[in-house]
This record gives sequence, C-alpha cells and structure tokens, in this order.
Amino acid sequence: MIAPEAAGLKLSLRPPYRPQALNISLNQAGIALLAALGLLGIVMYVVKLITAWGDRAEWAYPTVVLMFILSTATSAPLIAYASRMAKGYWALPLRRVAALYAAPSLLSFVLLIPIMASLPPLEGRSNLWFGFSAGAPFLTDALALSILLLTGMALLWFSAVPDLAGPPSRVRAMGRWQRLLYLNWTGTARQWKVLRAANLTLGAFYLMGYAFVHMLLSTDLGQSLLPGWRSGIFPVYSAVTGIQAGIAITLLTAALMRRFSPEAGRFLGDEQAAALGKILVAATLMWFYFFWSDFLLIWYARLPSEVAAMQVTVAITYILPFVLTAVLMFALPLGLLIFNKVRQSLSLIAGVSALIVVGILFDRIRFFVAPMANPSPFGHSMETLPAPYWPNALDILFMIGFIGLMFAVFVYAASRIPVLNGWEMRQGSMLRKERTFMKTHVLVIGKPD
Amino acid sequence: MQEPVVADTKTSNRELLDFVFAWPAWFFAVGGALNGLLVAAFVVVILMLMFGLQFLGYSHPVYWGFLIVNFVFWIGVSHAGIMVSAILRLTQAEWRRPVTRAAEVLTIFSLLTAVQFPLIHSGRPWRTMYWTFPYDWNRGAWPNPRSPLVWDPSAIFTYLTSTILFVYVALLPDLALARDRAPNPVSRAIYGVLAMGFRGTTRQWRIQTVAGLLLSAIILPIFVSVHSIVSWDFAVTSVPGWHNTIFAPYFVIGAVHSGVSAVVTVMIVMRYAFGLKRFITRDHIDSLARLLIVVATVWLFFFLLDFFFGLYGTEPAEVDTWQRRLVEPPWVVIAITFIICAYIIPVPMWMFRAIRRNFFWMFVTTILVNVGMWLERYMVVVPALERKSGLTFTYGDYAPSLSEFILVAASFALVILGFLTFSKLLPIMPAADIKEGQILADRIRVGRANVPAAMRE
Amino acid sequence: MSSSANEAAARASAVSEMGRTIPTDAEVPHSEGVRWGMVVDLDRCTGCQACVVACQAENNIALNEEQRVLERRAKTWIRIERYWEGEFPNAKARFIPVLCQHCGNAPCETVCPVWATYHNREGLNVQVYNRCIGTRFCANGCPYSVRYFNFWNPEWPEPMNNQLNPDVTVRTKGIIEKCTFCVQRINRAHVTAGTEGREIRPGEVQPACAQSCPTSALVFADLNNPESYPAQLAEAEADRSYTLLEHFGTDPGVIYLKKVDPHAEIHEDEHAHAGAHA
Amino acid sequence: MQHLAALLPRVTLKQALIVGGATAPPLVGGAGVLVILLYLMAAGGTATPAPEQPIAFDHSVHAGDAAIPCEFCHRGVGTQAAATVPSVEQCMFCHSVVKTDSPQIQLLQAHWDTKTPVNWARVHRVPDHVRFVHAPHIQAGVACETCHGDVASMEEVKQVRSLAMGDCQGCHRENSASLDCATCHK
Repeated sequence: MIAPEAAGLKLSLRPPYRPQALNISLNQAGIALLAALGLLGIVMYVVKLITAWGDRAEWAYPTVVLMFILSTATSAPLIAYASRMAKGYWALPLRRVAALYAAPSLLSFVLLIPIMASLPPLEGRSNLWFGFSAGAPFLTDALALSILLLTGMALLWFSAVPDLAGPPSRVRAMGRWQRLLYLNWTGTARQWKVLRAANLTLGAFYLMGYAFVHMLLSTDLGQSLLPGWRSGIFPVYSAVTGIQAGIAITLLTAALMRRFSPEAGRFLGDEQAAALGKILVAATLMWFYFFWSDFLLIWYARLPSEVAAMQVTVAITYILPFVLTAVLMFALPLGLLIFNKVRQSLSLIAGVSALIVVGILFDRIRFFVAPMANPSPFGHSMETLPAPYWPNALDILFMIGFIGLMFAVFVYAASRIPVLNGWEMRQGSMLRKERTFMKTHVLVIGKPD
Repeated sequence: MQEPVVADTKTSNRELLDFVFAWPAWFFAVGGALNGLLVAAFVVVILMLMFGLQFLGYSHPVYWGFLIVNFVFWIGVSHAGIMVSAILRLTQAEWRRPVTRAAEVLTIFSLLTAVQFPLIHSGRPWRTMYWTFPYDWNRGAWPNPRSPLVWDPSAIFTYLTSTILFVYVALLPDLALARDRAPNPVSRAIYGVLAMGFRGTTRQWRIQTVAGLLLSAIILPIFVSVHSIVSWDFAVTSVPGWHNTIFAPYFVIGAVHSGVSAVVTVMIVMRYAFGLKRFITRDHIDSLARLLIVVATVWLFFFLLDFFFGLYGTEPAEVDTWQRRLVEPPWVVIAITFIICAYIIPVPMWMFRAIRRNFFWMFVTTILVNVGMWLERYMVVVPALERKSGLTFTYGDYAPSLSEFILVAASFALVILGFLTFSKLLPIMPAADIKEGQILADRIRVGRANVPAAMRE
Repeated sequence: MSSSANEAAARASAVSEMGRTIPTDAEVPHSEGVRWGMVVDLDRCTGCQACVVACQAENNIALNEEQRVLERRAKTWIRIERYWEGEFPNAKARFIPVLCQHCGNAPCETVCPVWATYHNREGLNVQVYNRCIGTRFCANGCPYSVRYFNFWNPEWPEPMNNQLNPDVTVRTKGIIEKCTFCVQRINRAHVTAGTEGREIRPGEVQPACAQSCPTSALVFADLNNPESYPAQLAEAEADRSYTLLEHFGTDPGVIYLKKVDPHAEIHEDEHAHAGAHA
Repeated sequence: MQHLAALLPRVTLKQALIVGGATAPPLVGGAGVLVILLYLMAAGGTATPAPEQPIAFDHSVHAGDAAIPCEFCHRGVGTQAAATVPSVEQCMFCHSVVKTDSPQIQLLQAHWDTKTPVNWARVHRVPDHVRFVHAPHIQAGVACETCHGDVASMEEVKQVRSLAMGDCQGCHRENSASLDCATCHK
C-alpha cells in the first residue's frame, strides 16, 4: 500500500484546518492563455449560433464537444461521490478536485439547446420514445440533463459549505439571504447528519442520473440518427468510457494541482495515483470489454443493416478516429498501466491520463459526427455508406475554444471554492492512524457505521 | 463492518466442530432425499442416451429449453464465489472473511453441475469429444473455433481450474492444520500430501498471500468472460430477442445478482444448520445486501436497456418476441413473477436496515431473487425461439416435460450434496483467514466513540 | 389467427423488398464455378404438396405420423407454408414452399461447434450427419427453421423399409437433418459426367421436389450458369424476384418469384402497415 | 495454531462410511453413464477379419497363378459404384470345364444346378453414411492393390487397409482429390 502524504494524516484539528481557494501559481501567460481560449470558445459558440442554427451537420462537432464534456467534466464528480459511498479514504484530497468539474459541466447545457434544435422529427426513425410525444426528445433530454447538472452543482455547494462558511460566528453575522446561501451552516450535530445523508443520497442519485443522461443523449444524438445502428450496449459503453475519461481527467488535474498549487500539493500524491490507477486499469479493460461486446455481436450476426452502421463507426468511414481511440484509450494506457511504477506515481499516471482524455475526443468523433452529419436519418437501414465528415477550420477552432472554455471555467470555479475539502480531510485524519505493529509501520483505518 | 468476529478460541472450536463431529438426523434425511432425486435423474439421462431426446419437451422451432436455462442459471450462480472472494479481497473488504470459502465452494459445485447440462442436452453426448477436444490429427477435422459453443468449454474449464486453484491456495494453511490435528496416520498422510508441506514459515505465508492476490487479479477477466460467452451463445445469432449487444454485461451482472443472493441464502442456512451463529453475523448479511442493492439496480438498468433496444428498431419479429415475453398468456405470468421476485420485492426491502439485518427476511428475499433469476433466463431463452422470424407458419410453443423438471431438481440436489460433502471433509470456514482478520482488527478512539478499524500494511 | 398469418405473409414479402445496396463482408465462396440454386415461382405453386411427398420418399425421411405432427416433431425438408390473405368470405390461401435456402452467408454454419455443417464449393450448405453431435445450435440460428432434429431412431414398418433410398443415409437419433438439394443426385451426375469426360449439362440434375412439381413452380439449376433456364427466368422476372427474409443478409440460393394476383384487392392501409415494419 | 486445528475434522471409519454413502450414488451413477458412453463410442468401427466364405475361393490361384485381371470378374468396377461380385454363371464360364472334380467346384456346381446364388460374405464394407463409387477411382488410375492389398497373393481375402475416414483422406490429399465432406458422406 502506498502511504498517504504525511500532511493528510496530521491535519490540525484545533484550530480546524481550513483550505484556501486555489492559490494558483500560474504565471500571467498561463492565465492569459486560458482566458483567451475561453473567449475563443464563447466567440465560436456565438458564431455557430448565428451561422448554423438548425443546420444539423454544422452541429456535428459541437455535439462531439458536448459528449466530451459529458464524458469528462460530468463524470469526474462521480469519483468524489462513489468514493464517499465506499468509504475510500485515499480519495479524501481528491474529492473536491473531482467535484469541481460540476461547474464546467454546466457548459454542456449551453451546447445542448442549439443541438437539440437542429434535430429532425422523430417519426420514421428509430428512437427511444416509441411515440411518446410530450416534448421528446427536446424537453425530456434538456430536463434530464439540467436535473443532473443541478444535482452536481448542489452536491458541490453542499459539500463545500462547511469549508466556505468559516467559524459559526461568521455565518451568524451574515444577512438573511447570504445565510440561506450558506445553509445557515454553524456546524451543529444535526446539520452534519443532514449533510452526510444529503451527500450520500444525492451522490447515488447523481450516479443514476449520469447513466440515464448518457442513455438519452447517446441515443438521441447518436444511434437514432444513423439507421441500422441498434446497439443496446452503446449507452453503457458511453457511460463507462465516460467514467474512464473522468478518472483520467481527475488524475491529470490532480497532477497539475500538485504542480501549480502549493497547498493542494501537500496532500495530493502517489496514494491517489495508486488507488485510482487500479480503477483506471479496470476502466481501461472495460473499454475493450464493452467495445468488443458490441463489435463481436454485430460482426458475427452479419445483419446487413447493422453491419453497415458498424462499418461507419469502426471499420470504414471513421476508421482513423477508431484506431486512434483504440490506441489512446486502450492499447497504450493498458500497456503502460500494468507497470506498478507508472500506476503508483501521480506524475507518470497523469501522462497516461492525458492520452485517455485525447482518446475520448476521437471516440466521440467516430460515434457522433456520422449521425449528426447524416442527411437521411430515416428508415431501417442505410442505402449507402456516408462519406466521412471531417471538421473545417471553424469546427476545429470551436473544439479548441470550447474545451479551453471548459478548463477556464474549472480554474475560475477552483479560485472561488477551495480545492480541498477540509472537513472531510479532518474527519479522515481522525480515522486514519499510523501505528507500529510487530516491527513495521501500519496504517489503521477506521470504518464507522 | 461494525463488529469483527470475536470469539474466544474454545467457544469457536466447539461451535465449529459441532457440525463436523455430530451427525444429526436431518443430514441423513436431506442426503437421502437428494440422492433419491439424483437416482431419478440418472434414470432419465440413461433413457435419453438409449432412446434419444424424445423425453424432453422440445419440438420443431424450440430446440433449447429447460436444460439450457438451467445451465445458464448455474453458471450464473457460480459467479458468486469469485465476485465475493476476488473482488472483495482486492478491495480489502474486511467483512468478506467468513463468507469466502462457502462462496468459492458454491462456485465449484455449481460449475460442475452446470457443465453436465450442455452435455446431456446434446443429441449424441458420446460424440462430444469432437466438440471440446481438438484431437483429430488423422482426419483433419477440428472443432469450429468460430462457434460460441467452442468458446464455452474453454472459458468454463479455465474458470473451473482457476477457481479450484484459488480455493486450494486459500485452503493450504487449513490443510496444514488438519494434518497437525489428524487423529490417525491415514488421514494425516492424506492431509499432509494435500497441504504440500505447508509449515507456516514467513516465506510460505508470503507466497501464499501473493499467490492469492495474483489469482484474484487474474481470475477476474475469466470471471467476466465466462458469462459473457454464455450470453454470446445466444446473442451472436441473428435470432430476434437474442441478438442484443447488451447481452454480455447484462448476463454477467445478472449472474452476480443471483450468485451473491445464493451466497446469502447459503450463509443463512449454514448459520443454523452448522451452528455458526458466532461467525456469520448480521453485519455480513447486511454488507452483502448493500452490495446486492447496487448489483440489482445495475442489472435492472441493463434489463431495461435490453427491453428498450429490443423494441428500438421496431423489427416485426423482435416486437413479436417481446410481445410473447411480456404479453401472451403463459409468459405474462412468468414475466410478472420474475420481475417481482428479482427486483420489485427484494430491493425495496433491502433499503431498510432492519430487513438487511434480519436473517429470516434475507433468506426469503434471496430465495426470491433466485426464483426470479431462473425465470428470467427462461424468459430470455425460450420465447425468442418460439417467435424466430417473419415466417409465422413456424411459430411454435414449448412446454417442459416431467423429465426436464426431474433434471432441474436434480441439479439443485447435486449442488447441495456437493456442498454438504465438502463441508464434512474440509473446513467450510476459512480458519486462517478469519484468524488473520482478528489480528488485523483494531479500534480507533475518536472523541468519545470507539470506532472499529482494520490495519493495512 | 388469420389476420396475424396474413400480416406475417405481408411482412415476409414486404421485408423482402428492402434493397440491399450496402456492401457487406460477404465473400461468397461460390462466386465462380457452380452455385446450385432454385427458383420458386409462387405464381405457379398450387400448394399440392407433391414436392413434400417426393422429398419424403427420396430422402428416407422418417414417417410423419399424426402424433409426430401434433407434437411438432414432424420432419419435412421442404414444407408448404400456407398463409391466408383477406377476411373470411374472400379469404385466399397463399403458399410458400420453404426448404433449406442454402445461404451463401449461412447463420447455421458459423455456430456449429464441430463443423458438421459447412458451405461447399458448389454453394451447397452441407450437413455431415456423422459429424453432428446434436447441439441444435444451427437450428436455433436458422431464421427459416428448416433444420430438423431426430428425437429418436426412425423406423419403417415392413415392407416400407424396402423403399429406402440406398444413396441416402438413414439418420440416427440425436442429429440434425435438412434439405440437401438431393446431393446424392448431384454426386451421381458428377460421376456420370466425369466418366463421360464432360461437364454436367443444364437440367441434368433435378432434386426430387423439382422433378415432381406438376406446375414447374420449382426449378433447379446452377445459378451461375447464365444459360440455365432458372437463371434466365430469374433474370427475366427480376421485378418479381426476391429472397426470403432478405434483411437477415443470408444471401440465399433459393430465389422466389412473387405471386401476382390480378384480382387482388390492394388495401392501401395494409401496405402502409407492412411498409412501416420493413 | 494448535487451537485452530481443533476446528478441523477427525475422520473416523463411521464418518468415512457415511460420507462415502452420501457420495456413492453420484459417483456410481456418473461412472455408469461414462461406461455407457464408452460402450457407445466403441460400438462403431470398420475393420473386419477375413470372413468365412461359403466356397473357399482362392484369389491367389485366380489373380495370382492364372493372372486373371481383376476387371475380368469384377466387371462393374470401371463404370459404376459397386465393383460387383461375379454371378455363378460367370464362374461356370470356366469351371464347367476347369477342375470340375474339386469338391469346392462341386459346391459351385450345386448352386448352378439349383439356380441359387452364392451368398459370398462381404469383405470390404464402408459404413452406411459413406458413399463410395469405384468408377472414378479406376478412371483416375488407382490400382486395385492400393486399397485392397495384394489380393493376388491372398488365399482368402481380408481387409488390409483401415479404410477409415483418415485413410481415405490421406490418399485424397496426396492426389489432390476432393476433400469436400459431401463427396463421400451421404
């Protein structure tokens, strides 16, 4: 077992340790770059809105960005919530880092609106709604996504309030609305109990909502626009690979935090890499499992309509992004992560994570560009294989800008909300003790009910 | 886990030995009844060998039925052992300790039972050598590697071999203890050979631990592959209702659902039958039930995906199959029973701590889950064959015969008998593992609370 | 019952109209040389069952007693599927003879664990009885349900055993059997042609069903030989021709010619319904 | 360690018997099924020893000493599936004058007189699911000895080659003949 960073075990309890918002040591150039990218994202978004409203093919690459955000920023907070449910102490300093991605994930809603507006009517094409027409898919998907995003924001805020509120006297001195915003947090036993229950139940709800939103969006923006693509596993593939990318982006962020934020650097270390690395290996294997379960069945059964759809996403039309995906999300990460050395070092695993984050972008390209750019989404099978639809300069700028915007929003959020969740880390320091047993040092981990 | 197993050695000795030494009347009654079932099944099998498969309820379009359903079911149950042992070992869940051996033994016997079924189900079992073993150098006629039925034996036998290895590695210290305790030279010799010279040196312990961890990690891909391949027996074909890409994970998670439930059932039975009240506590059942809630919910999600994406393409034959499954008379009853038993009753009940910690209700709900999961496999396999394509002229139906009921009942008998026999010969509670847990157990004071804790190296 | 059967018939023909312009990986092994196949003209089929009887006699198929039919274990390598069209007073029977389609892309072949069924160079889907172990996976995979299982050893009462065809093996219990396109006749023609040092002539081989068809609804030939009558027929009647359950992509060797009923009342809604499913 | 060992069973004779009793039915039943399977597997087979013939026909005299070509008697061999065994009439073609005093020939004469066929015992038989046609083999120039052995030196003919599937296949492979299952299996 890789030992936690020493600082994490010896947090001062009295006075209680309170973390800072990101005390960033980025130089001016870094900040300027992020701001420029963010600005580019906003500009490109507006340009798209003006020039391409209702033109589905034009929104193909924005859809890729939407699914990229849904697979990275929206899934990263899951690490915080799942580790909280499973009492994973190794994740303590990571939880806020991961949960902060709830903020940039709000951008996905901004993208969803124009994309949904460009969708063709449901009649005559396969869809999940089976004639249920109360606003589907536009209202339903927007509703589901907004509930998920709001849950994420609520969780982020709830779990940050004990750190933000400061001493009880400070909250008591606040105005009425501000106090409400801070949940009137004075740290009573009852408040702690409610906070804990809210964190657990909302976390579970977020997990289920995440899977559900992936099912809806991956179907409505993907499968249902490409005739012959009938794959029950695809929503799960989409969600699971999203989790893989979410883990990757969290590890990447953690490594950058350690590099650029002196305070976070005291707590983030190889323990997180080792524990999350194992899960990343599992998720990387999952990529193959879910890909293979999909591919094998279609290729084996040889139903012409299904094979044609598979040829688009895997074998012929988008073979280039597919190969890049397979290498970046599976082959290279697996080959590197089997080495303990890589898995147990935060800086090395961050490199592998970067590969995965790039890989997921190509993965989303191969799955969502063809359906969005498909001129005839109606019927049961395709007449001919569509030609590949590569991005033009505008699309590339859009992708760079919007993904840059995502990171800019993250950094902005991190500068407002502490990047470490002090209360949980304090709690953890009480439940983790170093002791000597026989001749060795061991870590004793308490598991309260 | 809130309370580790703590029992002073004398009490635990007495209580664990009670069953091994005592021969209660129920053992003979149960054993006799089980053997009676087995004899009936042997009669059926021999009749089938001699006179063909006419005794089964199969007819023209429906060539697979109860026996394949039962095969899938037992392969499913076999997923419990490794789920509990390997995954919980890798995630260092302390509460796994008393549960592991029973779960692994359940795995072995359910696998052994499962593999009987494709064998007796084939038309000419005496020729199945062609199927599983590539021996035909002379004629250049080989098994067909493209067939999922060839992937099946490879996966299952790999799984069986590795599970036996897994159990054996964990058994070594216990076998060494048995050797040291053996009352007569014969059994001492037998246990001695089995223990492979395990003396409890530091090096041996280290190797045993590393071997266990490595096997846990290596066995997981096999674990996933086995039921995936079983699902591909169905899903690679273009049969509407079978051909769905979700099948592999859907089957795997369903297997874990029914397997872990079976483990809970077995643990509760063992607790009373073998007098292990001190070792199998409410905490264990509680933890397993919490695991089950997650597993069951994921499984339900996959089931719904199977359903949605079955109807998704609105292919006529596919819709007919789902209509057959969920609406038409004999099946609608089965469909409702299955979903009620496998999810609607148990999971909401497990939400309550009081239920999770109640042996009676956990026993009932986990039995219900397995009833439901058996019916689920039935519902997956058979209606799809009854409604196979647009050619409605060949639509048929299936009604199981008495022989099939006997064979299915006998499969349960075989697993239970195997489990009972094992528990008479070898310790069903992992003594060394439990002891390790007791050493690693610790407590931490937090303010006024005294929190149970565990050591990690 | 009649409406659902009718619907099924409508679907079967509607589905067949789906064009298959997508290239697949169908590397058809018989694209050169002989491909035995059949053209079934549904316009000519009267549902008389002569083919069924002829097949029964030629291929030593076990007797289909009443009990066998009732328990759906009767074996008919070729069967006449009967569907009803229209409602009672104007009901019309429609017949589709269904036999093994000898698919170029056969779903049964890939799944057999022992290679008891395979595709040969002449486009036949061959079943090797002695190799078969009876897993019945092929029968499940076959969308046409033309593979039959032997639940017992067949028996022929005296003197019916004397009419068994010596060129066809009697299938034992526990194996799958199916239409072979009367491979024994093809083999015999090969030997005859071989001893005479020539190729098989068009029309030289006839399976029992085609031979016995009084209306010549079934015609058999090498579909790759453009001079054979069936190949020309399929070409000439291209607007009527389809293959069964085309959306499975099985590339069958049996080509059907649609029935054209001049007196049919075409119900617009019915067609729309079938089209929506296609 | 010692105290934990107490958890483990001491096996007594009585316990062993009971456990044995509990496991016996599955074991015995399993063994029974296995025996039946083995029997059924062994029940096939093609090789036969030289059968007893109704008349002690000596191939070494006819094909060997007299050097009569095989096709002279087995007339179907070049044109059809069966090589055919000659009719009594064909035997009598010679034996109405040759060696008429031999007791074996008198047996033949008796068949001729009573107009009954000789029930020759069949020596080479392929299984029912195999279709073997002599003609193409003869046409391809395969010598009779290749499969039937040196009949010219055999007093009584017996099968010398296994003629099982692998045997046929070996030859077919060497001669680039068809290996399609349907060529031989019917």
